[in-house]
Amino acid sequence: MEKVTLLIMLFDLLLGLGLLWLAWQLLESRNLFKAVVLFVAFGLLMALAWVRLDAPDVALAEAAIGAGLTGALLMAALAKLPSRDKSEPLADEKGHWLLRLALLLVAAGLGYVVHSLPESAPGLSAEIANNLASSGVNNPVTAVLLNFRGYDTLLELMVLMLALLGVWSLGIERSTREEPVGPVLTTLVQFLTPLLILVAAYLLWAGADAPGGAFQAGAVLAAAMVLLLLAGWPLQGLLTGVALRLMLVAGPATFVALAGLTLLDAQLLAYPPQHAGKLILLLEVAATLSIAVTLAALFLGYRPRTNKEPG
Amino acid sequence: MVPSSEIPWGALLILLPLAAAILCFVWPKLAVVTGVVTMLLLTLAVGGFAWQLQREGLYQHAVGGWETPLGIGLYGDGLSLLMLAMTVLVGLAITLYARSYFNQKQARVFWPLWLLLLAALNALFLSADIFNLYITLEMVGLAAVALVALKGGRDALNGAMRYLLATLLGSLTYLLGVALLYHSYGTVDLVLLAERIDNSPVVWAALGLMGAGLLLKTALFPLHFWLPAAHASAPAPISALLSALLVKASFYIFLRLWLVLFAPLGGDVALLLGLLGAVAILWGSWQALRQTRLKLLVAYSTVAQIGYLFVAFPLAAAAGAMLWNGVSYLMLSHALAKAAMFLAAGNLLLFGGHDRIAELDRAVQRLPISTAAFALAGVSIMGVPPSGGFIGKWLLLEAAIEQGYWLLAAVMVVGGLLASAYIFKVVGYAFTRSTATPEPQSIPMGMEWAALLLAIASILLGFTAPWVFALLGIGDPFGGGAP
Amino acid sequence: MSASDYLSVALLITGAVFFLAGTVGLLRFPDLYTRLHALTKADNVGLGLMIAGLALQAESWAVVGKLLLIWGLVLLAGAGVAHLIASGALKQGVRPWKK
Amino acid sequence: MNESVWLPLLVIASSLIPGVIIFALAERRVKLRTTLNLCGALLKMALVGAMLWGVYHGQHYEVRLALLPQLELVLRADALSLLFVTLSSVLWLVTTVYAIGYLEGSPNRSRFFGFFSLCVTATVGLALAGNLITFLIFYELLTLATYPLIMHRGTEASRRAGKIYLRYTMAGGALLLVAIIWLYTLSGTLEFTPQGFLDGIDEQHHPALIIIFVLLIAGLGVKAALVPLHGWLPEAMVAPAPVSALLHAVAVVKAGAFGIIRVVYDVFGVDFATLLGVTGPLVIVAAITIVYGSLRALFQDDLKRRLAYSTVSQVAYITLGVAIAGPIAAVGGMVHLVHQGLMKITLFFCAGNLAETLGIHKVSEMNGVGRRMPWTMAAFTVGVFGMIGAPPVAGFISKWYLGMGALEMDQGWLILVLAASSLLNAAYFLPILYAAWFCEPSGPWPEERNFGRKETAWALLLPPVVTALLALAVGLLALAPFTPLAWVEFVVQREFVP
Amino acid sequence: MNTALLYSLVGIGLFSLGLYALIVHAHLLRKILAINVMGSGVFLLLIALAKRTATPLPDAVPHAMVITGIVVTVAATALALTLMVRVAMENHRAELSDQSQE
Repeated sequence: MEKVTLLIMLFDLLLGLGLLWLAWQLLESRNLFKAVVLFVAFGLLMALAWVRLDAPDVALAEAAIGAGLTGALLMAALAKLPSRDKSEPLADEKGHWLLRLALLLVAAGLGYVVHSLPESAPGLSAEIANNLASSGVNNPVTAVLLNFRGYDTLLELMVLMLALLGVWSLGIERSTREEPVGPVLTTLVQFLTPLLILVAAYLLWAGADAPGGAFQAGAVLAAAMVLLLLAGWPLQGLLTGVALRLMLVAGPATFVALAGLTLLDAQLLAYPPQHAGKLILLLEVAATLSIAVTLAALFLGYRPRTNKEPG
Repeated sequence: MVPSSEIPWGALLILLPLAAAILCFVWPKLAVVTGVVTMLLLTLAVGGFAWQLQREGLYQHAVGGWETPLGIGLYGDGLSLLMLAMTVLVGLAITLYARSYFNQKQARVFWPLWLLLLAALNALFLSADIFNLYITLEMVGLAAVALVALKGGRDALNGAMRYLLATLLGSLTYLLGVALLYHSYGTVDLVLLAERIDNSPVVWAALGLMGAGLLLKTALFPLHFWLPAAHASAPAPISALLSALLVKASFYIFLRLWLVLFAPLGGDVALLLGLLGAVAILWGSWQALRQTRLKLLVAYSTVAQIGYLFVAFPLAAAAGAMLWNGVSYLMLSHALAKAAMFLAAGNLLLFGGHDRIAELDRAVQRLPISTAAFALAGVSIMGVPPSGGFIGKWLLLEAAIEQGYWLLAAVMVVGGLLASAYIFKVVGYAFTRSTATPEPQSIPMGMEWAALLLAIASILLGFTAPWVFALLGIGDPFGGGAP
Repeated sequence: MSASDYLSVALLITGAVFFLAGTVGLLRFPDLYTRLHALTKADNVGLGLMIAGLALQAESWAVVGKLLLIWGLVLLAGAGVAHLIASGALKQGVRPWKK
Repeated sequence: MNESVWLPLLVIASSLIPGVIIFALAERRVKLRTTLNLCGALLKMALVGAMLWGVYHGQHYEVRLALLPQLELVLRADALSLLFVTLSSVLWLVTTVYAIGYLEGSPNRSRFFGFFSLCVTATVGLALAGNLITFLIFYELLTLATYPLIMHRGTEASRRAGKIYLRYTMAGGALLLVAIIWLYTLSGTLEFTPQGFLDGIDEQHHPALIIIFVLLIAGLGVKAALVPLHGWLPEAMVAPAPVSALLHAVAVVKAGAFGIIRVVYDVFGVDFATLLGVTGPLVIVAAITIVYGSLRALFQDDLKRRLAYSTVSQVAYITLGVAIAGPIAAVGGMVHLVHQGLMKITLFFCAGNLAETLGIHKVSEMNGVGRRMPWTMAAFTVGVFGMIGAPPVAGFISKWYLGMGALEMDQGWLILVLAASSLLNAAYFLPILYAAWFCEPSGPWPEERNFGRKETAWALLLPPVVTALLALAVGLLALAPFTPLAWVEFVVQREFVP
Repeated sequence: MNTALLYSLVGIGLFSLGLYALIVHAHLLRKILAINVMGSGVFLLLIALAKRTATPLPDAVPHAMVITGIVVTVAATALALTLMVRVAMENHRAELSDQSQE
C-alpha cells in the first residue's frame, strides 16, 4: 500500500466527489448537448481515477473508448435526433422520493457490504505472477486478456461484431453533406492521423510489456478514422464489400482459427509456451485491425455499400 | 482419424457456430447454406456430447490449459446437456422456419446473428465462470435485440429498445454482484466458489444483485414489464427464440447460482421467489386471457409459465432432485411448446395479415397444420396429459401437496385452467364458420411443419421423462444423488 | 530546495493563475467567442508554463520531449477546435457580442 | 413381446392410427376415409373379441410404459375394463356407420372423423387404464377430443356449448389431478387393485382421504353429469346427432361413471369406502340426480334436450348401483352401463333421423311421425320402454337388480326413488309415443328430404334398428352366457366378492 | 478511509445515480447515458477493489475484466444509439411509446 498523505487523500476525495457531481449534472441536465459534453468530461475524470487506482491499461482504454469514442457516438446520435428533442424538460420528479429512498437504502447497503469486505483480498496476483513467464508476455493485463482468459476476449470480439451487425441492420444512410471542411480541420487531420497511427502502433507493440495492447491501439486507430470521417474523407466509399468485411473479422477469425488449431491438441486455446509470445502478437495485430475498423464502422452508423450494390 | 469419443464436442459446440457466423458475415451468399449445415452439425455435436457425457460423466475443460481460478473452466453436466439439447431442438425448427421467412436483405443480417446467438447460448450453457457468463449474457442480449428489430416497424423497434435497456441493466447489476464475489473469494469459477462460499453480507449482496439482474432478464413478475412488448413485436422466429430459449438462459444461470451458491442461505428468499412465481402465474395468465392480439397473448403466457419455474424454489429444500428434474422438464417442454406457438402464430399472422384474435377464423381454418401446432403446443402449456408440461407440473404439484403448500398448488391448478381458457379462446375459432374471405397468402410448407414438429415433440415429451431424467442426472447437478 | 525547484514552483503557480483566469473567463464572459478566447489563453499559456515548470523537474531529456509533445498537441488541438467551434457558430448565425 | 402385451396396444392403435391418417386426408377422399373408419372399427371389434375370450379363460393382458421414475402408464384388460371396451367398440362401429350417413356431403368431415376416432381411442384407453394416472391421461384426452366434435357445426350456439363444456370438464380434470396427486403422496401407488389399495393407510389420513374421495367424485361427476355438475350436458346438444349419441351412450358420461366405479371399487374398495362413510352421501347425490334429471326432462320441448336430461337421470343409476355398496346393486349399476348405452344411443339415433329426414327438433312437432317413419319410431319405442324399465327390454334388468340390491343393503327407500323415476320416465316419454303413433300430422314436416320409397337413408336407419334389437336381446336373453348381465356377474364374482 | 474504499463507494454512488436516472428519465439518450454511468460505477468498484491485494501490485484480472467490460459497453452503446435514432423516427420523439399499433 502506498503512503496516503493528506494531500493525496484530498485529491482522491475531490476526484470522487467531482465524478459524482459530474454524473449528477450530466444525468440531470436539461440540455442534452450539455449532457453529452459533460459525459466526455466525466470519462476523462474516470481515466484519471483509473490512474490513481494503478490501472494504466484501463485508463488508456477509458480515455480512448469510454470518453473519446463513446462521446463521438453520442454526438453523432444527438445530431440525428429531431431538433426539438434535444432539450426537453425533465420528468416531473415529485413522486420519486420513494424511489430515491429505496435507492439510497440500496446504496447504503452496498456501501456497508463493501466496507465489510476484507482489507486485503486474495485476488489472483500470485497465480498471475507464477504463470506470467509461460504466458508469452510481461504485462499481466495483456497476459490475462489474451492468454489466461483469452476465451473471454474471443467472445468479446464477437460482441463487437454483433453490435456492428445490429447497427448495420438498423442504421440508415444519411446523405453526406458536401460542405467544405475548411483548411484548419484538414490540416489538423493531416497532421494528427499519422501521429495517431504511430501511437496505435506503439501501444500495440508496448502492450506485451507495458500498459497498452490491442484494445487501446484499436481505439486510437479508430479515433484516427473517425477524425478522417469527420473531416470529410470518404472512407465509407473506399472500404466496402468483402475487403471491409475481411478486415472486420480479421481478429475474430484469427482467434477462432487459433482456437480450432489448439483444439486439435485437445485443449482449447492452449498455446505452446515457446510460441505464445508470437501467437499473442499475431492475435493482437489482427484484433487491433478489427477493433479499429469495427469501432469506426459503428461510428459511421450504417453499412457502406459499393456502387454496384442496390440500397 | 480421431476416435469419436475423443472429439472435443463441447468446445465444438461453441466454435462451430462462431466460425460459421464469420463465414456468413463475410460471404452473405453462403449464409443460408452455412446456417442450415451448421445447425445440422450442431445437432450431431449435441448428440456426440451426450454420448460422451454418458460414457465419461461430468465434462470439465480448462480453457487455455490454465486451471481455475486463473483460467476459465468449461463445465457440462446433465443440466447443461438438457439446455443444449433444448437449444438444438428449438434451433432446428427456427432454422427451418427462417429459411423461408426472411427476405434476402434481412437474411444477410439474420444468419450471422442467429449463429452468434447459438454460439453464445452454447457457451453460456457450458460455462462455469461467472464473468464469462456475463459476456455470454451480453452476447445473447445484444444479438436478441438486433434480431427483434430486424424487420423494423414501430412496435418492434420500441420493443427492442425496451428489451435492450432491460437486458443491459440486468447484465450490469449481475456484473456488480460478480465484482463483489470475486473480491471476497478470489475466483469467478463456480466450482471453486461453491467450496469457498460462506454466510456473509457479501453473499447476500451478491445474491440480491445477481438475482435481480437475472430475474430481470428472466422476466419474473414484477420484472416482466419489458417482455410482452418485445416478444410480441419481434418477427415470428425471433419471438419463438426469445420465449423458448432466452428467458431460459438467464433462468439457467440463476438456477445454477442458486444450486451451488445461494440455496443454503435462504428459505425466506426461496419463499419470496415462490410467491412471485405464483403471482406471475396468475397475473400472466389473466393478462393473456384479456389480450385481443394473438402474439401478445402468447407473450403473456410466457410470463405465466415463467412463474411455474419459480414456484419450485420454496419446495426444493424438502423435495430434492426430483423436483428440479420437474422444473427442468417444464423448461424443456415450455421451450418446445412456446416456440411452436409463436411459429404457428407467425404463420397465422402472415396469412391473415393481422393477429387480432377475434378475426382469426378464416386464417385458422385455412392453415390446419399451424392451427394443429398451436393447439398441440397449447396442450403442453396447459399441462394436460399426455405432454411434457404435464410431467413437469405433476412433479411440482406432487411436491407442493406433499409439503402442504396448498396455496401454491391451488395457484398452479388455477394457472392451468386459465391457460386452457386463453388457448381455447384462440383454438375455438378453428371451428366457427366465417364469412370473410381475404386473399389467401401461401405459407411455405417448411414454416408450417417447423411449428407442428415442435408441438408434436412437446407432446411426445410426455413419454420420455425417465430417459431424460437419467441423462439429467449426469454429474449430479441438483445434489442429493441420482434418483 | 534548489533554484530550479523554486523556478518550478513559480512557473506552476503562474500557470495555475492562468488556468484560474481562463476558468473565470469561461464562466463570466458574455458570449461564445469571448469565452473561447479566455479558454485558449488558459490552455496555451497556462499549460505552457506548467510544462516548463515540470520540465525543470524531469529526469531525462526524453521526458522533456514527451512533455513538449503534449504541449504541442494541446496547442494544435485547442487552436483547431476553437477555430472549428467559432466558425461553426458563425455559420449558424450566432452573433458576436457587442457592447 | 407376446400376445398379452401387444393386444391391448393394438386395441388402442386400431382407432388411433386410422384417426391420425384421417386427419391428413383431403376432404374429397370419401371412399378411403370410409374404408379406414369401418376397417378400424371392425378390427377393433375383432381384437376385443379375442381379448374377451382370453380374459374369460384367465389370460392376463398388461402393458407398462414408464412415465416417471415411479409411475407407469399401465394398460390392463380385466373383466370390468372389457365390459366397457366391448360396449365402446360395438357402439363405435354402429355410430360410425350412422355418422357416415348423417354427415354425407357436409364440410370438414376429415376433421370430424379424426376426432371421432380419437374420442373412441380415449374411451378405450380409459377403460383399459390400469392405474389412476393412466385413467387421467385418457380422461383428459377424451375432453380434448370431444371438444371439437361439440364445436363441429361452428355456429354461435355450438361455440357457447363448447365453451361451457370446456369450463366444466377442464375444472373437473383439474380436481381429478389434484386428488390423484394428493392420493399418490399418501399412498405411494395408484394401481387399481381389487378391494382398493388404501386400507393400510394410517388413520390420521382418513379426513384427507375423505376430501380426496370428494374431489375424485367431483372430478368424475362432471363427466358423469351428477347434479349439480351436469350443466354442460344439455348445452352440448347442439352437436351433430352421432356426437350426441356417442357422448351420451358411450364416451363422456360413461367415462365419468366408469371412473366412479373404479374409484369406489379399485381405489378405495367398497369396504374401506363404507368405513370412511363416503358411500352414503354418494347414494344421496345419485338419488337426487335421478329424480332431478327426470323432473327437468319433463319440461323440455326440444327432443334432444329431453333426452339429455334423461341421460342425467339414467347415468346416475350406475353411480347409485356402485354407491349402494352391495354385490347385487353393483351388478345392477354396472350392467346399466351397457344397457343404458344401447337404449340411449337408439333414442339419439332416432332423434337424429327425425331431424335429418323431416327437420323435426321439438316434441311438439312429432304428431303422426310414426306413420311417416315406422322403423325409426319402432326403434324409438323399444328404447323408451327400456328407459321406463318395462320388461323385457334391458332397462328392466338393471332396475330389478338395483332394487334388489337396495333391499339387500337395507336401503328400502331407494325403491321409492326408482319407482318415482320410472313414473317420471313414463310421464315424459309416453306422450311422445302417443303423439307419434296415434296423432294426425298437424301439417307438413318442417324440412322434409325425400329418400324415395325408404323412410330415410340406409346408413341412418340400420343403426337404431340394430341397437334397439340389441337392447331387446340383452333384456330377453339376460340369463344366457356372454350377455352383459352374465359378464357383469362374472366381474363381480372375480373382483368384488371376497 | 483509504483510497480503495473511497473509490469503491464512489462506484456504488455512480451505480445508484445511474439507476435512478435510468428509471426516472423518459428520454432515451438520458437512459443510455445512465447505463454508461452505471457501467462506470461497476468498473470503478472492480478496479478499486483490485487494489486491495496483499501484494503491492494490483490484481490484473479485474483490470482485464474492465477492459472487456468497456468494450462491451461501447458496443452496446453504439447499438442502443442507432436503435434510439430509429425509435425517434418512428415515435417522432426519442421516448418509448406505450401504445402499440398495427
